[in-house]
Amino acid sequence: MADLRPRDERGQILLIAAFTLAVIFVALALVINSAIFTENLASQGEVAGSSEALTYQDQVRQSVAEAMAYANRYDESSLGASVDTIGGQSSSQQARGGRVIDVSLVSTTDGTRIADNASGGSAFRSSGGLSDWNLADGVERTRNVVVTTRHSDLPTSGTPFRLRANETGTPTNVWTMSVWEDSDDVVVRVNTADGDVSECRVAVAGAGTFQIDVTDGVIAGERCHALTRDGTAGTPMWFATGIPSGSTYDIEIANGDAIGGNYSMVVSPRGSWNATTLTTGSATGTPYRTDAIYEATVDYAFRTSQVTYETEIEVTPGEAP
Amino acid sequence: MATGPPRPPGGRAHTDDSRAQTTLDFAIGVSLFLSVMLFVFAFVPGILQPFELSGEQDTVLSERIASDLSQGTLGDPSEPYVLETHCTVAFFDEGSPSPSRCDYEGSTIQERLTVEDHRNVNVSLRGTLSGADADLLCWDATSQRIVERGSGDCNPDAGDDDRLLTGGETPPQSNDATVSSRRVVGIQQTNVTMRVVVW
Amino acid sequence: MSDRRGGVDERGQGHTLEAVAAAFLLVASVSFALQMTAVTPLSASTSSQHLENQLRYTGAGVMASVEERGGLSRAIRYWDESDARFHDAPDGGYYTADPPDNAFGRALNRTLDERNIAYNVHLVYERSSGDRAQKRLLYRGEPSDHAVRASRTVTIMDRDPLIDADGTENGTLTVSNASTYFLPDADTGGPVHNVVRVEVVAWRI
Amino acid sequence: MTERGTSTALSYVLTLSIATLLVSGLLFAGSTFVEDSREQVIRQELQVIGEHLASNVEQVDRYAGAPETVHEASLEQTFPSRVTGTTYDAILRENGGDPTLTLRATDPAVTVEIGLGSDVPITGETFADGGTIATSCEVSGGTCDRIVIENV
Repeated sequence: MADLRPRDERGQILLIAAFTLAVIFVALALVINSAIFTENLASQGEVAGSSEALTYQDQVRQSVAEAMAYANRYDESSLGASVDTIGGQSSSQQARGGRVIDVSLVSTTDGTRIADNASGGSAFRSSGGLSDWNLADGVERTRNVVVTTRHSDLPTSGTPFRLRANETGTPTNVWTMSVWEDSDDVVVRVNTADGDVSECRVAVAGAGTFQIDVTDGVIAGERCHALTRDGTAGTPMWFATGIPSGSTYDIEIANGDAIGGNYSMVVSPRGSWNATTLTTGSATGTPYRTDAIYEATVDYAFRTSQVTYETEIEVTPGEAP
Repeated sequence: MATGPPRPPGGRAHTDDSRAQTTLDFAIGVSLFLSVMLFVFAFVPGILQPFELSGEQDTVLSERIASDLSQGTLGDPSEPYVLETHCTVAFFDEGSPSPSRCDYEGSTIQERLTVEDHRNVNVSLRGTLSGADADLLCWDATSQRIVERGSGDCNPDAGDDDRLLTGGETPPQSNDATVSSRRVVGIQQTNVTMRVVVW
Repeated sequence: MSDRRGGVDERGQGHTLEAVAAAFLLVASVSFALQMTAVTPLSASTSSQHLENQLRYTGAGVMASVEERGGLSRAIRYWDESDARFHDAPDGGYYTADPPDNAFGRALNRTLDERNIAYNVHLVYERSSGDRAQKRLLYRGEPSDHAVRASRTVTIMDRDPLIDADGTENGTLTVSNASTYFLPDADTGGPVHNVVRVEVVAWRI
Repeated sequence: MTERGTSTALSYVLTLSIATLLVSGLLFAGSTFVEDSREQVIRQELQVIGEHLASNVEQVDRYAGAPETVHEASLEQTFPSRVTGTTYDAILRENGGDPTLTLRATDPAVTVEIGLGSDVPITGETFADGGTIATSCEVSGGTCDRIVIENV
């Protein structure tokens, strides 16, 4: 037999094994690297500033609402200047954070502010002294209806104070809010135009004045579900629910003598106030009306390197949905 | 120099036993290689273990659910972090269909969050409404108000539709592979903490 | 003395050498692989970044829900005219241990102190000259490097009243006519008094 | 000839075959292990990227829902263009009222699907490769009709 190649030519198998293992480990290193990157990617939060676009829009909405309240109370023409100042200061503040903010007033809708803010409060009578009277006719929208009163000024359950909104032309279609006091609880009952009744009872401590925010459904800081959601089906309801959205309604007060304090609301359109029962100047003790801004439309833009968000927001503070 | 046995050139006298590589050398070589091989095989899975990826996306999922619930679904996107009471309470009412007015559909938590049904999720509202420490919250149907579980008026199994504000399976206490995200939200004029746990 | 036929014996040590080379190659490849991957002690735990994201949302959530009822604006105007500082704040003029006794303070206490998160609250506003100023509302110490900032801007109008200790609006004092109030009128001509940015810097202790 | 005669050839063949067997076995086991863990990492990475993209889509949906009129709403995020060596793409499709986001890797065909809320306005199908993906609203008349994803 021929002499085969001697044993030493075994072909360095060990080296090849080591080499293959080496290749495998390097490939594995690549995989580990992307695994680590996956974990890094997983722990990244949202895109920088993406949720701030909406929170900042909410802040702009509230700032413009503050400016509108000021304009309606003191100087109606000041809204434009206020919004520009808010826009200027906001963008300089946010520029530091790499955000570009742009706020500008586009348009306003006129309305009328009806109020009786005699100091120390007075009965809710008309300027002519009527206890049951009409405040406004043909109203399309109402916002920020607030009644400020005290326990001592509230009627007992006998003849509660009533605020009504009935559909123009068909008075039977009426939304009524009745307020009275029952052993230290403020009770509010709402009868909507489509026949639903719901009631809420809020215990208000102390003898001081407190606010019943009718459109927001809050009494002295406590939520009153009767004003924001009817008891049975749980569907939401608000001032003048049940009156078809197309038609207008009249606002009336019944039994105004029974309650004392102040109230104010803003209605639109501007001419809907009742000239016989409301005065124009804010003479003490008598309900009056002044021109007011019902709604402001504002252009809002929020930009960062990754987010672009431009919208037009309508600011109507205190308007139920 | 004494000459050893004559070494014929290319002579056959080189028997294999005179290979000069004693079995000892071979033994050392192979043992060294094998020991390194064993070390490597023992060591490599060790470095791999922390990167055995499982459930990495749970972190992002719980953040997504928490942001979606707190900034849009249970409230209004124009007013983030403020929840609307009715839809929030109805969200935790598993089994009954979702109210059409609310921004979610389906009857189980998974359907309402649009995650796959096998995914384990728990959403709960906690807060300190009275007293010192936070507790699970509960909807008291009689007073239409949100109260702490510990307070007297919360009796979820007493027939009147009081309800504990927690939905989905209960998260396992021991299992550490859960990811939880928290958001502070406002509801009924107060602040509570919404906690989303995914595992 | 090499042997023309590649004698078998000289290569003896070659085998062990080969094994050693193989072993070396193996260890070299493992160490190279390790060097290449960004294996850091923390790389397996991603929780710290996740927790920081939570803190940012917490701060934003507290301020959003408090401001829904105007609580933030009232917290800025919660000023004691005679003491020239926030109501019953310590001498430094800013709160330290316990937060202010108003809606904002209670909300912070309920949500942040509850989960032992330390926080500072600063008010950033603009002076009439246009440059930026900062005032501490609540200060609890130097934030750690994992601190997270959440901010919210609030507009204060010229005739907004100051808030008394019990939370009710002061009848006479407003932000404009109060002599010791810290917030200047940044827009002297117009109705806006100042746009204040409330910053909550929170960190885990 | 050495006394052991054929045994040398036999031992020679034996060691050679065992060694090659060992090496090939090693190679095969190693590569399948690498392939498997690579596919697992790819799946995980696609799911993480998918979740990020889904939260971007939901964020843009909230942008659209918040104000009365929207002029523009878009959000972009930079994702890795290759996932463990393979390219991938993302498809946002209406899927008949139940919108989903599908991510597909090319080399080992890995597909990941993420469900979205049915109220998210998505019609038809839009497509984006890995890398910087912008999620934006197609706005007409002040409302966001459709959320799309595209490469920037």
